[in-house]
Amino acid sequence: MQLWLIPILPLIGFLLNGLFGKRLAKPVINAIAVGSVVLSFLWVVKTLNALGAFSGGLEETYKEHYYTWIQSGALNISVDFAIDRLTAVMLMVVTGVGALIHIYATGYMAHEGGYYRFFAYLNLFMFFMLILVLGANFLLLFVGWEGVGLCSYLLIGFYFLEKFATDAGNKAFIVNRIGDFGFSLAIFLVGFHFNSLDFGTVFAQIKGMPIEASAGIFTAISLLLLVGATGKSAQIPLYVWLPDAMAGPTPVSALIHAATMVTAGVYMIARTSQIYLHSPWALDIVAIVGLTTAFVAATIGLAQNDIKKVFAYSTVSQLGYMFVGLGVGAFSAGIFHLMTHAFFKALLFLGAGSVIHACSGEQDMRHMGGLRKYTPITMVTLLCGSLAIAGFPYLSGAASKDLILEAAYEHAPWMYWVGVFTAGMTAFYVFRAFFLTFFGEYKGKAAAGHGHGDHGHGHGEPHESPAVMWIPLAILAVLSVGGGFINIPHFLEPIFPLQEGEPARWLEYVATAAGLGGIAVAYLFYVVSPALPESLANSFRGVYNLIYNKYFVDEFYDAAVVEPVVDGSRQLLWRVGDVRLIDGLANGIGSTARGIGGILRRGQSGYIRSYAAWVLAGSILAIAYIGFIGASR
Amino acid sequence: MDALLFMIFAAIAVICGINLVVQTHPISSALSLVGVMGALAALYLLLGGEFIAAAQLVVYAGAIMVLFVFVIMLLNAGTEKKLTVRPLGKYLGAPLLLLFFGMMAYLIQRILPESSPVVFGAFQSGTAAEIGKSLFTVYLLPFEVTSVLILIAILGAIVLARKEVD
Amino acid sequence: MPLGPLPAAVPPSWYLTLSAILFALGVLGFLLRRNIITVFMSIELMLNAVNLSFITFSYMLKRVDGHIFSFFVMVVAAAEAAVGLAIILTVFKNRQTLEIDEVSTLKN
Amino acid sequence: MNFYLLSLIKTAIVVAIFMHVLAYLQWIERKVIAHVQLRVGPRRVGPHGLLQPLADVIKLVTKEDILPSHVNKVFYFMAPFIAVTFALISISIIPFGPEITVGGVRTNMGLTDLNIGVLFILGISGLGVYGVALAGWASNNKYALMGGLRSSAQMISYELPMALALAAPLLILNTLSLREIANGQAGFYLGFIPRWSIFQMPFPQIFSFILFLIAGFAETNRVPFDLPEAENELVAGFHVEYASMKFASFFMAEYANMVTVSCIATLLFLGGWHPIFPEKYGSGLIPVVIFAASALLCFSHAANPARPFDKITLPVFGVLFLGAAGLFLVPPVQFILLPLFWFCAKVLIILFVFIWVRATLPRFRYDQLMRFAWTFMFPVALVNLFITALLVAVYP
Repeated sequence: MQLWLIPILPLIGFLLNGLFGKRLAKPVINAIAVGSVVLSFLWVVKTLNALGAFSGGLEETYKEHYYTWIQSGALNISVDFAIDRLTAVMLMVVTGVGALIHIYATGYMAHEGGYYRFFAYLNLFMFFMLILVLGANFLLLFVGWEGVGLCSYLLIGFYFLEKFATDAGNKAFIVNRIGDFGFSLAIFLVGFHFNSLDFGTVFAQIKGMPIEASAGIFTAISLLLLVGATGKSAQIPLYVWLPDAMAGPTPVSALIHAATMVTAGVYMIARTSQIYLHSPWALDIVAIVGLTTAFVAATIGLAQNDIKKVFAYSTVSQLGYMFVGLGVGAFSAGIFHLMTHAFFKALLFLGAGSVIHACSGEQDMRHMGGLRKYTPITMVTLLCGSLAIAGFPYLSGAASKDLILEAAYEHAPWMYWVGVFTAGMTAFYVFRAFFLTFFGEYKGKAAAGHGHGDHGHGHGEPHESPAVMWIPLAILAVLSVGGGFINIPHFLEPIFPLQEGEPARWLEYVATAAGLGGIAVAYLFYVVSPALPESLANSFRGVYNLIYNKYFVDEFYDAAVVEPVVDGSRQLLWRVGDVRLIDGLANGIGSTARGIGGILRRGQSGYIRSYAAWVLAGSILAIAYIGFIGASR
Repeated sequence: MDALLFMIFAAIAVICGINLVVQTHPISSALSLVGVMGALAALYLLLGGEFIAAAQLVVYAGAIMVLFVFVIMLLNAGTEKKLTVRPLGKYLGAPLLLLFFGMMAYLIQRILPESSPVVFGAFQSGTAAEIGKSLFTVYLLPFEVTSVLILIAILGAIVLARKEVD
Repeated sequence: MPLGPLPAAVPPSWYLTLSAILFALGVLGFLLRRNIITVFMSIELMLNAVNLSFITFSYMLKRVDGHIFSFFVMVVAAAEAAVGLAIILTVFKNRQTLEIDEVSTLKN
Repeated sequence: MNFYLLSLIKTAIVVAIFMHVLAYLQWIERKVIAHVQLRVGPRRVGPHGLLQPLADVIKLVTKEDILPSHVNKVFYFMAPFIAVTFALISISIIPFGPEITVGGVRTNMGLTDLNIGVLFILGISGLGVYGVALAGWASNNKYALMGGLRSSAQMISYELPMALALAAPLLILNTLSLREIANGQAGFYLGFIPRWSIFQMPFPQIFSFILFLIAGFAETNRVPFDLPEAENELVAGFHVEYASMKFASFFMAEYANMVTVSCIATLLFLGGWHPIFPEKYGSGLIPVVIFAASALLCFSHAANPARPFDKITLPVFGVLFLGAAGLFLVPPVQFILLPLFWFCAKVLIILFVFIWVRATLPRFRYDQLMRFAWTFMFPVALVNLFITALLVAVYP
């Protein structure tokens, strides 16, 4: 079936663009970058079709072995790719959305420097993401995992001339290190206990084992995996990097930090569901982490003014939803939401990008407004996205979110209520952004251009984006409207069996009502009487500040983690450890050597023949030994 | 007959060797070395190493030593100044050397006291064909490596001997 | 070794002894001479002595390998001569001497 | 018959003939060059100067042997002997003809035969350098030194292409013994093309033959490669300080080398003593024809003599030639003489080429000489060897 083609195609694109991009013309770069991704998308479709994924086939995992990578003792890690239905969903999402975003990016980045660099990175990201998805063992998954982390770092810091961009990149990378640390520990544990890293063999072993009531090896593994997941998928406590990651170009935010990479954690937990199912305790923790993240992020989202920040926090909270879904055992619902979220969040980001593009780089919503006159298509598409995320009935968002919430209710009612409330807030802030952007009248200044926004053509009038940008928007809009009718849970049934029993209808109604309520409030606040939020903020100044400053989490981390580490390394490691211990040791060795050398130096007359005499003496000893002692033995 | 030939050529070799050491002028030493090589070539023939004997003549006597003579002429190296033996050479070198030689001789005589005498023609596989065979089968890799070595040596020689070396 | 009336043929040990003598002579030359070129030639003498013992062993073991080894020794000697003489030329060019003891820049 | 005695006899014969050949080679050279240059050449001493070599020898022997005061005595004396010795040694392994039986004694024409003949020749010719180099150095004279340096550099440089050129036919003939090499070239293609190396399949060795000849010129310090003794730059090069017999021995060495090279070329490339076309087409009569023709020529010249004593000399020569022609018809000696004739004929032709070239070509400049060796001869020889090896491997 040639699965390897799927990741290799973007890799080729990366190599071509990365090596020769400087010398290539833009159309060529576009052709290579977009072409490679589209091709791999088509290959995915063909493969899945051949495997019968679209016609109810692919019940079993289809696996391809390429070569043995590491062979040490009992441990035998080989490079092989596997496709089951879960992978199929991920592949479709990654390559499909990826292709759309690539197309969009050709328009969005049209006037940027380092054009080829951008697309090279993007292709590289696709490569690693596909490795991550296709890999049939933990190590390969980890390779992809690290790879996408690298790419995200590179792309967040794409405008490496600006400090905030590079800082954001570093932040993302370092925070992810913590998660990866947990993940790698988990991998070690797995390899140690099942002395295999291959998903199939490991899960086969686990199936037979009893579900552990109290904390045990499974709990340990799953919690460590969860640490990794929180890092990659920006869950509490490691979510802080994602909002800053918006420093990267908007297509990057859409592709990596909304649609695909950040969902890697979700995918990973779903992939290792066998382990989690054997440790209910860990599952609960997953659910709670998800819920708190969803709630906190939503609240923060209420008060953000940067349009991308808003969507970033909404991403975080949506990811929280997915974790809730996983945590309450509704893996299929989680994956379902992953897919729909990929659609509408990519749409939202791209729309935001289009808006920013329209306002020549302005990102602050308070300087926008009234864009519906200028950018009708963007508005319509964004509306679809917003409705979808707000859980408007029959739209994709609603479908998946309701499934999660129902599962949550089955698990623990309070989770359901928190979820619903969060849904309401989500609806509110999304539409807050929407109204602020498109209603009222234009408050932007002419020819704004901060940061990367300098799109060359600096005329004040907001303008509709070119076709390459709004066509992907349109497609995504359609998907986010109709995506709910793709019955992922049913599709995933062979992997994640569904709970029986039809949930009570009123759950859906309540959730929907919450969403609509949020929309209504937002309309009231930002269209009917724009003065209201001000006064409200003033009356609840304390709370507002707390939220506005994101609960001071960053400051807290700085104080609690960063400062101590920096000081510690400066004071202890550097002053004491390095200077005193290591240098002292080195110098000591050096001086000792010099002393000994001083003694030996007497033997070094500098006359070759004296050396020769020494050699002769040595050879005599050798002969004496071999000839007399050696012979006597 | 064999013994006689051995005696003759061994005598030549030893005499030339001594001459090499005692002669003060490099060119005399060089020629005596050539003499040693010639004698050794003859001994190789006695031992059935006809190819090696020829190679000895062609490579050693014919090429390497000519190079030496050439360099000696080129530098017009005069006779050495009065041969001053350094204390180390006198008090350590010479006795050690005697000891060394004595041990070697003793060991040789002890390890193989009476082995079948060397008769000419007893060893037939010293022909070019035989050597070529094992050179291109068993010892192929070393052979190729030596070719690389020679290449490197050529490069080194050229680099060193260029005019603008300073 | 049994002296007296000369036998029809000599045992290989004599060849080995001869090689030992030559080697010792080479070492002696190396130790005594001061002219770089002569020292170099003493080294060549040692190589030759070793070759002789190689050939002798090859005769004793009735195997051709010894010849191969001495062949390699010759090749290496050739390469060595090329480079060494080039070095000597350079040394002479730079400091107009062939006295091995006067070429002691590395010392102190 | 006793091996030693036999060898002694053969050696005596060969040396006797060889010395005369050397002596007369010089006469031939002078004659030929003279005629090329439209002169008459030596003709005072004896009929047509035939006794000139004898006169030269007497002159050289009786000349005062000058010993310059500033020379290094040992090597000054040693040099000419080294030169002539190594020049003469190589003749000892050259077969002049097939195995023959004379008076019940079965022996092969030629002093001895080594399994490694070719290598031996190479080694000896390599050693020949020492004579020239030492002479140049010992004379303690800058022209001589230049000559010595040049010759050693030149001989080292040209030894490589020479060896490579020799290696090519060896690949086809698959032996190192000169006798077997010559035998390997017996027979004919299609009944009339001789199987000599220069015609032999799979790859005719004509190129290596030419290369070998050029290298041979250089090895023997002949024009156009006679830089060691370039009269007009170095006076006389390495033997400027030599006189009388020592000088003569250098001369002898040079001619001996010429003969050796010619013999090797004959043996390796021109099929040794094998006739140019089969016996059955009457190749055995060629010598008879030649000698008879020359006899007739003599008689016709004697009929109307250019000089008075031609009336006596030319008929004598005519008779001698006739005798030779008759000799080739006598079966019991024919089988000895025919191969000898072919061998000598080929050698003489090559020697003639040597002389001819000397009479025609100017001398190379030193840098040209070296460049020619390393940038033309060497690569061409390599390529030739490579192609030969390839073809031999493909069509064994």
